[in-house]
Amino acid sequence: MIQTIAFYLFAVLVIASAVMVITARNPVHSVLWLILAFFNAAGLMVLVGAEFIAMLLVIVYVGAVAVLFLFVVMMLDIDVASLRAGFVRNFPLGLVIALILLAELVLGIGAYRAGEIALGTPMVAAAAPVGASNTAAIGALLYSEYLFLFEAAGLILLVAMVGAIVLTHRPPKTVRGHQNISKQVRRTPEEATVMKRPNVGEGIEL
Amino acid sequence: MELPILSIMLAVPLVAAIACLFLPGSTARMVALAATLIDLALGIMLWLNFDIGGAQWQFTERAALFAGFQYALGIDGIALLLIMLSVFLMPICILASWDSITRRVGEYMAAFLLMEVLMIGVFAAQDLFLFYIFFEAGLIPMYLIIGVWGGDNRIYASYKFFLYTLLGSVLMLIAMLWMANAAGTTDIPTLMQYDFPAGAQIWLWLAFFASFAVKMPMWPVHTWLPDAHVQAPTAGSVILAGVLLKLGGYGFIRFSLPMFPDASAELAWLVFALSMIAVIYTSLVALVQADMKKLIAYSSVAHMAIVTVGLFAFNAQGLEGAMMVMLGHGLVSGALFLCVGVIYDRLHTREIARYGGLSINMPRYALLFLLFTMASIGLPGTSNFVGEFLALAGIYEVSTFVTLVCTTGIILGAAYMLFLYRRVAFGEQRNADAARMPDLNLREWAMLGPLAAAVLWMGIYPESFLAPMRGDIAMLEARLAPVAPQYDSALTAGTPREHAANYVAAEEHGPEGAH
Amino acid sequence: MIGIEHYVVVSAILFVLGVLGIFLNRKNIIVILMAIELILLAVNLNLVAFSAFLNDLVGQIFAMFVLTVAAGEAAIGLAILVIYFRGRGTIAVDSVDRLKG
Amino acid sequence: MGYANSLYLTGAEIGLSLTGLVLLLVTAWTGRGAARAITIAAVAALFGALIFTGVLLDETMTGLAGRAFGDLFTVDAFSSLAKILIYVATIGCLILAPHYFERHGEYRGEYPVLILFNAVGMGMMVSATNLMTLYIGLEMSSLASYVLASFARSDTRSSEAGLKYFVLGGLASGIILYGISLVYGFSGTTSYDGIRLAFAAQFTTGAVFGMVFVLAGLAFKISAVPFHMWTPDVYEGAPTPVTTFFASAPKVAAVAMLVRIAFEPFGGETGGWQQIVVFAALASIVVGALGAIGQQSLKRLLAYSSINNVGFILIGLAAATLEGASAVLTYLAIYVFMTLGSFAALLILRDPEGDKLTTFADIAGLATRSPALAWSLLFLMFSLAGIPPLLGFYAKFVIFQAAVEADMIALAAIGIAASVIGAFYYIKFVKVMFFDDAVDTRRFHAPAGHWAVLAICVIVNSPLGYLLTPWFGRMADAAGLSLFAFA
Amino acid sequence: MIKTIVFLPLLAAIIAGFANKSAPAVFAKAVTTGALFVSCALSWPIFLAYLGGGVPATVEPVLMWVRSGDLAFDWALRVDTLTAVMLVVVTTVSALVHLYSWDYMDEDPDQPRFFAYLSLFTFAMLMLVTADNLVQMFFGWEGVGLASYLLIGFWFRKPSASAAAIKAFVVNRVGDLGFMLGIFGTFWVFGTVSIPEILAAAPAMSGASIGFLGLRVQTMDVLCILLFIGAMGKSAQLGLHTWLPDAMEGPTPVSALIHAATMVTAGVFMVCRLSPMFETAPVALGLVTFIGAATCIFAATVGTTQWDIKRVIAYSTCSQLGYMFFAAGVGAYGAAMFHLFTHAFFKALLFLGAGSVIHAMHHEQDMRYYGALRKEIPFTFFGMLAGTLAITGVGVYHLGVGFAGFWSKDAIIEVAFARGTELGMFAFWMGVFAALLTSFYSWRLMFLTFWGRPRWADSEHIRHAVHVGHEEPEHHNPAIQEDSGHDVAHSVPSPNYEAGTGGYHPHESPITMLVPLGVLSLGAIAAGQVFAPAFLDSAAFWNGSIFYNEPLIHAMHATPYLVKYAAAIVMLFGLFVAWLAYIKDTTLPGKGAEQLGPVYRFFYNKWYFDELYHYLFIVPAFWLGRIFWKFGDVGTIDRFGPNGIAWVVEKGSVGAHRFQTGYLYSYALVMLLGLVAAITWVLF
Repeated sequence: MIQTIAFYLFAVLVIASAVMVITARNPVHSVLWLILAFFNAAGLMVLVGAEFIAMLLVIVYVGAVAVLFLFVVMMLDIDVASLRAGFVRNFPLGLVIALILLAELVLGIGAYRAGEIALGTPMVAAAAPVGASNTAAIGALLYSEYLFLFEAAGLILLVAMVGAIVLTHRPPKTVRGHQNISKQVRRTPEEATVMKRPNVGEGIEL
Repeated sequence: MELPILSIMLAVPLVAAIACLFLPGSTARMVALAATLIDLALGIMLWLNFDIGGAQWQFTERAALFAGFQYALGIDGIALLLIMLSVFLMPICILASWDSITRRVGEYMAAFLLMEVLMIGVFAAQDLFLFYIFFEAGLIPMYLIIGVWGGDNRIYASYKFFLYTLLGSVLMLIAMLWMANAAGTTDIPTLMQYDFPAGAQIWLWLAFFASFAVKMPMWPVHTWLPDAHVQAPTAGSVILAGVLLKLGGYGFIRFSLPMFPDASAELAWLVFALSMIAVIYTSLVALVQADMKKLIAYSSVAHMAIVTVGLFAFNAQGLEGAMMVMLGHGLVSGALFLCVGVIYDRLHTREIARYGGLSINMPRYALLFLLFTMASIGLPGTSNFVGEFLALAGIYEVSTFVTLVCTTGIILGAAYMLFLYRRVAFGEQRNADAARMPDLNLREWAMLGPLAAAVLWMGIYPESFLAPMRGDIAMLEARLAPVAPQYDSALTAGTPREHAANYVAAEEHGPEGAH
Repeated sequence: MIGIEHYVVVSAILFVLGVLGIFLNRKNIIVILMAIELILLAVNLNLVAFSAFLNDLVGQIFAMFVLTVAAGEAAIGLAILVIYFRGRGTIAVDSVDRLKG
Repeated sequence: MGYANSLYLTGAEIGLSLTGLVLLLVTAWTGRGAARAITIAAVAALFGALIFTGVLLDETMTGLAGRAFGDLFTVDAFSSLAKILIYVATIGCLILAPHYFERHGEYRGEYPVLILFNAVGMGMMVSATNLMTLYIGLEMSSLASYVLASFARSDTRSSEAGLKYFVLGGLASGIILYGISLVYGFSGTTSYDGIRLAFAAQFTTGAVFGMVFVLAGLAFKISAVPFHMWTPDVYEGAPTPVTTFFASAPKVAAVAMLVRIAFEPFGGETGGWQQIVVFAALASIVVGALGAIGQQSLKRLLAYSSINNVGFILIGLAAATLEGASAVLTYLAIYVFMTLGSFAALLILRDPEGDKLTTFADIAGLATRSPALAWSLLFLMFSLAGIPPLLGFYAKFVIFQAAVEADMIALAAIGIAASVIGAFYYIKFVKVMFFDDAVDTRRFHAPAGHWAVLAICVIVNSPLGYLLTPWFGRMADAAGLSLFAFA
Repeated sequence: MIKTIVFLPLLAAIIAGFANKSAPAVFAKAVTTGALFVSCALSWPIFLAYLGGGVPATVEPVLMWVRSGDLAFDWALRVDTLTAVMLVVVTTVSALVHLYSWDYMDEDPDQPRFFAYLSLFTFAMLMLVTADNLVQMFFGWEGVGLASYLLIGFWFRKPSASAAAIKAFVVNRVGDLGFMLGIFGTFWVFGTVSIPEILAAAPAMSGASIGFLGLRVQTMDVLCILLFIGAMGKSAQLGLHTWLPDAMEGPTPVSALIHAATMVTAGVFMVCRLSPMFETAPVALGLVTFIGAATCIFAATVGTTQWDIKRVIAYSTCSQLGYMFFAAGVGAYGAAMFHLFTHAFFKALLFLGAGSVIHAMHHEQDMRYYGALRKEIPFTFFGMLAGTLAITGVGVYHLGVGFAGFWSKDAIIEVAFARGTELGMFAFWMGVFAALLTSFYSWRLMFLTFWGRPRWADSEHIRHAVHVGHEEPEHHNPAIQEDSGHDVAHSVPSPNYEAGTGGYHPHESPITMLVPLGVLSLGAIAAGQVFAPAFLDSAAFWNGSIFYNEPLIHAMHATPYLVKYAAAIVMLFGLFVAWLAYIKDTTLPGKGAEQLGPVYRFFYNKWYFDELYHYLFIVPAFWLGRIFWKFGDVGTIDRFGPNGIAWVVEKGSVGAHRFQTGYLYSYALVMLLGLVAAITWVLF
């Protein structure tokens, strides 16, 4: 019962905050709504016993991604007021299409008749070991069966990092092009100044 | 195994074409002429060695080259004659371009030599897809020839030519794929004996028809031809009218008729209807043209209509007549385009009204022009007569109405050709510059002379041309015999009349004055 | 009793909202990026739910990969956004139309 | 199968990854000066991968597939052949890159590194026999691609291209993922074999949805209509070498991946996707052709042309037969050379000041200006138009042959008729280069590498290319067969 | 020998043609004329041999021509009585015309061409008459057409000449259409185009029916009618006659040779050659009779009103050809051939005489500007007189003497009567009436030309000659050769003699022109007398080469005297009227024309055939051509075909470009649409 209440609570909140994400005027608000949505989604995951993923969601998203979003939003210093409000021209069409899609998804999958969804039969190897915690089970599987993909995922992160750097990294502007420190240090007053005595009415010939 | 003449005939112009691309203009001309003459010599060799009445397919060469494609060459009498036509016209084309092409000569010559390769290839190909490759590849050099060295409106004409014919022939490719799949072979001789299911034949036939009708060209898909002809340089028109239009007819005779006899019989009405319209329609259109090349182009459409009706007569006369018209038209329309080219080179206009009275300052030209005009009209003793006569005689057996309509072509043909000749060669010399034009020079004689001789030869002793294809036509006729149409002029025997029409009962001599 | 279908429906709604967020929004590209995150969230929810109801950990592992990729994607997306902003000085969706036709 | 074998089978990917890592370190240490050297190293690595894959292909030609890491990764003739194409295309793109970037913006060592990682991702895509592998590979390739698209970061067009690519690509990824989640849920597995078995036992509506979502998302990657909208913009905005890359290697990978996923996990449900593929094929041919007509920008035109070509590829897919798969690979191979050649020519096209020549007006009268370039483009364009005797004809030929053999005659007929529309703009190239008069008579100077790539592509596309077809045909047939090995 | 006869003119033509202006004109003249005289000399022995009767037909093969399936025909030269008759006619007249042209064409710079054409014509005509099969006949048929075209258009600078040439060719082609269809049909029915084989097989087919244009018709009738259409074209029969008067644009020797003596009779020759076949086709023969009779009267009526001397003779020719046809139609092929034979002589004579007059009158052809030439050019006058006497059929039945026309024409009139059918009677009455008109217009011509007062001064040609101060005829100057006789002047101007000459002195033609006149006069006077028995009464002479209807000939001889004298009576009446109008009271024609206004104009304007055809065929042809071109090809096929598709594609591409808005959200929307569509598709 509590599970049910919790589910509906989380579900309603996740959907509501998702709606707010895409409708909020201020992008900062959007990010905050997004964070809320993630928290609630994590809650939904906890409800089915996937606590590791739920935690990951909170840590990675809320801790990293959302913060990154916030960071960028702030950094870009967008004038919120100047951003045009409202929706695009073909809003009604888009909405209708989206609703059709939703209806089809819901109807098609057959969720309207609770409990009637026929799931596939999973392979035995990947079944959660009885007794082991969710985290341990995932770890056991991840570092054996899916090691290859785990490494590859690491590469993806590397690519993302390289990409982000290569795109945004600018060489520091403060560095002067022709500065030669050793030369500056070696400079002496003798060679730095030249004494001249110009005649009246004539310039100096250097 | 004797010399692979066909391959050599393909190789010589190909090598020369590649060479021409890298040679300076004057050398390229010489190389092109030499190559085409060598091919002509090879062609004559081919003809002389062709065993009339021997095996149906001769000079066969076969090699499985690449996946799905056979390098299969071989000719029968029909192909032999069309190859001869090609190699005969090519040196003439090169000569025709000798002085008039000054820009990018090497590329021009290369394009022409490539055309020669492809034309010979089309007629010699014994593999379905090899045929298609040769058939379709011709678009490229012709597109360039029209587009680069053509007239003012060459862009439109070249596009029209390219896309029209491409659209026509792609459907054929699908049909070919289907055939290869269904019959399990791409060997043309085998396919010519293969019986496709009657239902499929219709579609296959239509697909091939789409291609050949455009190539022919048949009404109403002929409109690319006048534009292409008008804009192409002289030699381009010659090769277009002389050989490329024959690809359509050759296609009918090689594919549509033997491979889909049932469909051919069933859809013959379509061919007849279009051909009849074409004869009347295009002849009348030709009558009102003010542009020489356009006029001749339209006349080509009318002549090709005779070819199509002849082909679908399903009898020896019709088929042989159609072949003869193709050969004759190849020579004559080519010659007429050359005649136009001769004066175009001098005055740089194709407008009929700018000429007049050329018989005065160019009598020899006028004579040859007259000869080709008359041949185009189908005067007995010239090449076209034999073909038209046979084709129409053949079709008479099938339908008198079609014959009647198509035969009106001889009236209209005479009208527009003589009208043209009158405006160009007769009358006063209206234009001073036209009146100053010199008569034919030696090069032009070398172009037109052989054509004139060939035209007369074909008209007077056509046996040389009929003999090689007789066996093949007979086989085709036999193949078509089961589906040959009902003759609308069927004969019903009756009781012979007892007396002559002007029978007067003999009576006793009365008393009358005697002379 | 909460069944798989409940999760699937929630996930479907989230997915559709994410999609809507992409094409109904013309304020700000960042919101679009967030909408993509919403889609990925929907997917994750689906995967986890299926995984749980199938009693099969593959779905959760997959979800983990998705999370990883989503993080990378966000990084790159924001990086591109930053250089775009540097070049154009705006991130209004309407302004992204130099390339067309 | 031990780990050793798994490592051997993934040798190419591992080698490329390691090279990528090393080169990344090198580039971090040396700065920009070594970019060219890094490029050469990357090319060498790709060559190594190419040869290694060739060896694998030779081993797998008999139809025996090797599985690595359980069922995550397969090495069969199909994947090997696809990888060979990918590596060839990638090498070509790398050769074409430095010169361009040195003139426009800066060339940096990260470029070849990203390309290398992209190649790793693409390799995983085509070898994937598990949706997870597929996803990882796809994203590795995509993320690298997003970065590459906006690589000329000072150019707003480039960043706009990257942005569009990213947003729409993200959406597509989401769609694929959503589909995968449904497929997973309704089959209980992410393994191709498992999915096939599960679907054979029970194919519920949910599974259908999953399949459609996955295929739709992949259609985005190959830029099939109606998921093609990003293509022209991204191709135009991205730096030309990147566009070259997009049009060649990732396309091969995406198509190969699509073919495998359509034939292996969804191979039992052909009826479910065939109609959609048919529609997408025809729509791509027509829309691609229509979009290309009237374009002034050559790059954009080639983008539409790639959409057009995808249509033909999809016809082979729609046939859903062994021959179809073989035809798709053959088409891809020829397409790679046509595309590389066209873009190489485009990259050569620049005036003496080094400015890009990007419109039709710029190549007017090219035939007198640079006959070699003009004739090369002529060959390539007629090849793209599918006019015999150029090799492009063979590509269309095998595709339509497959369609006809699969009794999809109407599709073949309509498709080939629509191809004529495409011919319209290909011959426009020829028209502009050969028929129009030159406005500028100065010649072009491009590095030998460009000319070499162009020359190779032209030779392959010339009738001489047919000499390769028996050899390639055997491999493509084996590759096609390997897709059906489990059936 | 026959090969020599036939091919010698060809050889001469080729030599003369190719030498053209590179050799002196006399070379071409000598070669061609020489060749013709040799041919002529070789022909007469053949004819004389056949005249004796009993000589079988010979066929001399020349060269293989066509073998196609069952259709086979070769080049071969066939000689039988009919051919022999034609041989002498053709070679004799041709040789004489060649000779005549020596001086007639002397001033022309293009003489070699002229003589080459003449010889070429002769060759073609000989090929026609020696044809062993229908196709070779068609070859000759077209060959003479070509030569006719070339010769009519010889003075090609004149627009009227080249127009007339085209007209001749094209109108003939209409006939050829029938001829060709006839050949096709014949081949279809008999499986051969060999004339002897057809003739042998024809009777068996007489009851058979055949399909034609969807109808069931009598086989032989339809074949013969088709072939006869060919004959109508070549022989200028009513409906297809319009080219012949215009053909007078050619030099006068050409008119004499081609448009009087030989080519135009080819149709008659063909009907006679195929007479056994025609005899199996009563309907066709009825048509032949009717057309012949109608032409006969039609041309005669027009001939009475024309002013141009050559046109009068041209219509006369047309009329005489009508006689020949209806003779054939009623079965008297011998009579038809006989008239052909005699007509060749006297009509050639008349034309050459007219040429001589024209020559003398400095190319004035309008008879209104002649007059009183009797004394100026006496030899010509006598020749013309002989011709007129021959054509009007002067002779006395009971004495058994008469000019050539008397024998042949009267026989035709009689045989038409003797045939006794309705069509026969129609032909008879038409023939008699035409004889009246023949007499009238022939004498009218004579009186206007040779009697009365000189009216030369009003002629532009004469004035030009006098003014310029040279009296030598100047050739082919179209400005002054323009036919000036088209303004309708009803009365003949008749100033006094001195004023009438305008100071011009006509002079007799040179000897080369007079010799042919003389020879032909001989023929005109004596040919009938000498050859009538053979042609009319001797089955042995014909020896099966034509259908010889013995009972009909007997019936002809048995006709009442009134019939036999009918022609003579009307001839005298015509002479009287002509004398009255053109000698006695020269105002009479004008009054008559006014009285008979519409009828006169109808005749004068040649029954408005040219106008009718102009509006019926020529105008619509050009109109249709333009319609087909502008509205068909350009406006419809191109517009909706290639250009239309191009337009659609272009619009489509514009749409495609507009669709590509550049906005992210629309791209996403399209993707979503595609996704939803795909899902919807698989779901339903």
